[in-house]
Amino acid sequence: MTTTYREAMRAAIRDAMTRDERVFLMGEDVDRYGGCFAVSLGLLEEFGPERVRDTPLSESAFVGAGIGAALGGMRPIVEVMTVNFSLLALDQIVNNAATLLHMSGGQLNVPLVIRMTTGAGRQLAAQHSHSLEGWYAHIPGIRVVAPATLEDARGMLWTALCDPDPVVIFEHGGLYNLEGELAADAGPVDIDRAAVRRTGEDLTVIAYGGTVATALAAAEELSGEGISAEVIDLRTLRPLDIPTLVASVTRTHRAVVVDEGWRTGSLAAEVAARLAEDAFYDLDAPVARVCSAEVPIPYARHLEEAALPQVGGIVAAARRAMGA
Amino acid sequence: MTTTYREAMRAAIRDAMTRDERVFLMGEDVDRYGGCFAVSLGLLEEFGPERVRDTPLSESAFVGAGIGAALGGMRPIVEVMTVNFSLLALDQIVNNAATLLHMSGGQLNVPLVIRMTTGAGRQLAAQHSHSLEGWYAHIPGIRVVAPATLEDARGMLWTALCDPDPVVIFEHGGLYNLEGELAADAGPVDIDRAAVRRTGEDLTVIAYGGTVATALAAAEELSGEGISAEVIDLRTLRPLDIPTLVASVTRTHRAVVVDEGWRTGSLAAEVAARLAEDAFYDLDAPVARVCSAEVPIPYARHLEEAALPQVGGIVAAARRAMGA
Amino acid sequence: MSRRRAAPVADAERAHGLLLLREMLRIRRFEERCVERYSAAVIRGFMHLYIGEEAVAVGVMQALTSDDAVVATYREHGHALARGIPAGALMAEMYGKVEGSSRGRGGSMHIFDAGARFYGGNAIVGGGLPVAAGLALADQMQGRERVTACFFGEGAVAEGEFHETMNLAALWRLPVLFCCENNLYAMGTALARSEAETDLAVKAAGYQMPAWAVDGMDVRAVEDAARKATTQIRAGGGPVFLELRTYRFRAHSMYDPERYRDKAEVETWHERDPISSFEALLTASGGLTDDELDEIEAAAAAEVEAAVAFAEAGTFEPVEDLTRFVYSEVRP
Amino acid sequence: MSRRRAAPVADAERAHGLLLLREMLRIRRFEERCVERYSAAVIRGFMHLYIGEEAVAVGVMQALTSDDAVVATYREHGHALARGIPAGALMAEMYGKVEGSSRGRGGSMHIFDAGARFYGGNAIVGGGLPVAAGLALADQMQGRERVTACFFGEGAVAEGEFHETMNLAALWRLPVLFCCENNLYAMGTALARSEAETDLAVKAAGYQMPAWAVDGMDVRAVEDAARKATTQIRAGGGPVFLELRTYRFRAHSMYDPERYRDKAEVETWHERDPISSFEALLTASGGLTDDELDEIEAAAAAEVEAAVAFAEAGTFEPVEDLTRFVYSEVRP
Ligand SMILES: Cc1ncc(C[n+]2csc(CCOP(=O)(O)OP(=O)(O)O)c2C)c(N)n1
Ligand SMILES: Cc1ncc(C[n+]2csc(CCOP(=O)(O)OP(=O)(O)O)c2C)c(N)n1
Ligand SMILES: [Mg+2]
Ligand SMILES: [Mg+2]
Repeated sequence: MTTTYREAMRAAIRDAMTRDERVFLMGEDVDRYGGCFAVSLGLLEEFGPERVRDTPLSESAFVGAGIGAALGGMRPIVEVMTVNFSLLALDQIVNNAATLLHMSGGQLNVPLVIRMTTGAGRQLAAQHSHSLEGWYAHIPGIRVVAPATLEDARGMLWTALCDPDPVVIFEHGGLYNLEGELAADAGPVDIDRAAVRRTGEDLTVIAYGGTVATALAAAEELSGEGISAEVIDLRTLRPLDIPTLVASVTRTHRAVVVDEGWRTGSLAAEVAARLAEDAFYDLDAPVARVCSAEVPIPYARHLEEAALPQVGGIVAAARRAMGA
Repeated sequence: MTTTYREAMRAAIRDAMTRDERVFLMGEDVDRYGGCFAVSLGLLEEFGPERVRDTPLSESAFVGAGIGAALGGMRPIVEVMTVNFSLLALDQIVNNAATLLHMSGGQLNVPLVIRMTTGAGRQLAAQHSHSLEGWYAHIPGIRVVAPATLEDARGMLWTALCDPDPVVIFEHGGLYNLEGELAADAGPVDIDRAAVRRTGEDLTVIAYGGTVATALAAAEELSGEGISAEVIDLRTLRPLDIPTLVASVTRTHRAVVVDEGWRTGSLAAEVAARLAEDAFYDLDAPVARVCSAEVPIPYARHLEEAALPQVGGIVAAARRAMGA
Repeated sequence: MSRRRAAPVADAERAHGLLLLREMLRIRRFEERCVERYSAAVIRGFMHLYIGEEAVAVGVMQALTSDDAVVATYREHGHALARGIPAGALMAEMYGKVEGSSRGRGGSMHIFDAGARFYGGNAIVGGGLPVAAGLALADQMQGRERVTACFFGEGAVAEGEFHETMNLAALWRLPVLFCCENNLYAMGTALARSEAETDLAVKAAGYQMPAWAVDGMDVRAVEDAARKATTQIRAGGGPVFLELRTYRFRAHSMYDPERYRDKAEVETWHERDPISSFEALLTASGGLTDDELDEIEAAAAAEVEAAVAFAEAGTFEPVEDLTRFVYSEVRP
Repeated sequence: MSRRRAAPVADAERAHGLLLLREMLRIRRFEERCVERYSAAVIRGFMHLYIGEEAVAVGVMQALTSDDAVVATYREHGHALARGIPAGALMAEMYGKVEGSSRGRGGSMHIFDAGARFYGGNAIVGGGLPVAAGLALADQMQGRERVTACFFGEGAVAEGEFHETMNLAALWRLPVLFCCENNLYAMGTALARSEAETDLAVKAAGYQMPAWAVDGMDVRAVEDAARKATTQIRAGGGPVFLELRTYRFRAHSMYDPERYRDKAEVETWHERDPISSFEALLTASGGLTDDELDEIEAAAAAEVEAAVAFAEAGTFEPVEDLTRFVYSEVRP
């Protein structure tokens, strides 16, 4: 049936709450308001205020409460409205969620799922346009995923909830209105492997979340120039599925990594470094990175567009990689 | 004269407070206690409680107050006891300190210096052993430096205070007792360039902060095996001094990057990626990374040692890079 | 005699009444035009309207001098205009033009004006409070008798930064005027659903900070409270907390179906519209004539049109300048 | 008659008095041995002693059942022992041995015991509070009549997480017993230099949370307060805040020259030593004989020696296992 990324996400939450009574949703304005991006709209009526739980503006407390609730036998889905505000809860994520299993010598699991919206592109300016997936992917003890398709929006949540360890799900704000066909019986999907979204021979374009569509559009344009680009969607940002990347680059010998994060210290840097380590002798050109410019994201549309990865930039990087 | 890293840091603070009455030190227990690592010992007696200002345990508020005080014409040195606690103030650093100049279209400067202790190695376990320099180096709008020598401990602070933009200074906890000779007239040093700490021909070992000494020890051991390693101290983590690194690697054709941060998404990943981009055709072997294991730092001494970069690991990586 | 002396006073009072009305009206008309410009998709991103809350910003600003500082939130059009930032610079900012107060880099949520000591324009709830404390600390350490007025919504009270800053300001007796704009909702969350203690003055007592609740729909009540508070603060009495009881007439932002409150409630509050009620009050007391009202409306309309024209005529910053203002261009 | 009936009660009371003393003494002796082991450089890292504060943990634990949960700080040896975690597992943990409560991965600051529902051992000031609220939320949602006791120092009161968690717990009426161990100092910072309002019960009022101050040097007073509080909480009355007034006899951690307080102050507090004063009280009331005291001391000494022997005999985790427990070994 035809659906949207937003509806797929909502279906996934509804499905999880129906399957397992230990599952509940907690976050700012998730109830009557339906969530900042209307993902949880209608769930309050269906499951009630206990399980669709509105919180005060206390990011650290309610994320930490999610950790405690998970320790206490629940399966919380904590919605942090956006990654921008997650900085206020980062201590709980880094120092508790990610470390409790280890600090307790394997005694304490934290089966917690944290969902947050990420990314720029809607002229929300410097404080509301962060892409910090790379930071989260740096933290041992948590898993990080980025659904870029309807199938993943529908299927990653349940798998994440079944995982005994904390999983952070990044939903790019630009994807909620993405519309398309989704099998009526679409269900859980793995959260371990990267996926080849388009096959190609000449070079590999690696992207995730909000930039997968951009990468595919660039591949389309490149095909017009006779350049056959393979497009890989990372899907899981921690741990990275390096074998899938290396297998592709070993065939294509060239790679472009796309990342909406600022270039320096981006997740793209890790991917590029790993490829240069594990596929060094197969690379015919430097791994190129197409990332956001090193600037707090500006409000003005033309400046914001110039700051973010675009089709043109990916195509240009691909041409350079091809030595064209 | 003979001095320690701690004393050099203290001399730098005293010097700054003497030179400029707008400078003051603010942080937890900086006054009578003398700071968690005794850096500010004696300064209270010299400058009084107004300028050596003890704060409540409110990381977000006093770091934010430092930002406001800088806007108001002061030159604050805010001491966040350790990088571990800085997560509680990260919102202020990322969303205010780093963005105000840009969000105001160039109107508002934030001449703030934030000092924090970083690193592991003292059996302080998972919550007290973070090395998050790489995260800070990801943020446009701030500068990040890591003094690894007595000269830099003595000289970087004043330069940082004179900078119109926020500067974060990372002091590795293992360095405070470092003892050595420092010129009596030692003064301000640049915070822009990396420094070659040992020259060599066969490969380049790149390190910063707490791992520079480890890298030098490894170079010494390697020289015994007839491998001549050049050792570069990054000094400034943002912006990175790439030209100095490329110049060296263009001669040596091999590089090992040492970083106490967790490997995935580390600052070492950025350095490796940049070298693979800018020195691709000069590299005779993959750029190797010697980082911390992907584990919350364990308390037990043998496990902690195994988790952190050691001389042996650097030597082994160098040998591999040499194809030995 | 007394008549003779009374007269000028009355005149001054009358003039001040007209000024308060004028200030509130120019904010109202300016934002009504913003809505229209937003619908025309010229203004983009998040835009939060102050309509219904004008008495708060206008009342508080009366107690501030040009030396004082202001820190506000993403709902700051009213504060910026009341502080004297040109309407044209605001409109141009929302157009994303170089002529905007932040050269178009900030947009509606990030209005700044160093000259007016207007420090934003902060879009992280609670994020402005520590900065305000720091501005006040700088004044205190440099022996200046200034006040820093910090505006924030009642929703921010739940944030840790509110707690940390209230304590720090009270502990160090910093010259901060905390202006909590209690419009009863944080997006869709009613105060009672986010605070165990909904009497905010009681919270201030937890920091030994003087606090009082004020009718935020009555511009004169707000001005009086603000004057009383700033006098106390300038005298070295330390920070003061004002709970300004008001109401947001429009949606939280431009995207908000308002499922969390019913029309009836909104209607009742409309009856207390700070502008129409003040108009009525002035008229009744002979403080406002129809001609004066027409003149004020005309002036506001003219100012708004001039602002739009200024914005339309503005230019876009060259894309080559994208990475300017990340670091200062001049370093010693 | 009444005599006859009174007797068993008296016996029970007497036995309980001896138990309280026994519990406090084993903590004291255990930590004295830790100091010696630390000086011998066998225990490393940060180690924070509870000496002087034993009455707090021992008193509160009396009011908890094995179903209840405990969240503590890095100063948690006393809480762990009072909760029934074997001294050997604690000592082995500080030795960094596999037989330690956290297999040697946590050390002194990170004691955990899932079976005892002892959730640490948190070394970020204020970091344990939100977790405690979550544990209580899980109980509330699952209809269990449990209490979560959350211990933290008065220094944590300045942290935003304290504020956010107090409000959340009160708003949702979560079954949390907040135990604020007010030992007057946060490292070297005296309460009056970190809080504008030093009466912590007043702060709790800001969240409409019942709160009372207790003499933390009097184990019976602590037990009574904790019983009263937990009864109220189990009855669905929502969270309670206890300010437990106590004093840290030793340095903040093993590295602290104590420049911030003078010997005289420490001396005065020593006169109120929770153990010797309780000993005297029991003896005076005939609740303790010299033989009994000797037996208790002997038992404590034996327990500590056994703990050391257990730790000494322990093994180190193989280095190959370094990256275990980062992620669960079994996934569905
Ligand atoms: C830390 C943080 N959390 C969440 C948000 C999203 N958000 C923006 S405005 C708002 C409501 C704030 O309400 P209030 O403080 O009462 O101010 P008002 O909008 O009513 O003026 C929220 C939740 C944010 N900007 N920052
Ligand atoms: C967030 C944070 N800031 C600072 C520290 C460093 N630190 C460790 S203990 C301590 C003092 C805490 O005092 P208090 O809460 O009163 O507990 P006490 O040590 O007195 O038992 C400080 C500042 C920390 N661990 N966490
Ligand atoms: Mg509000
Ligand atoms: Mg204390």
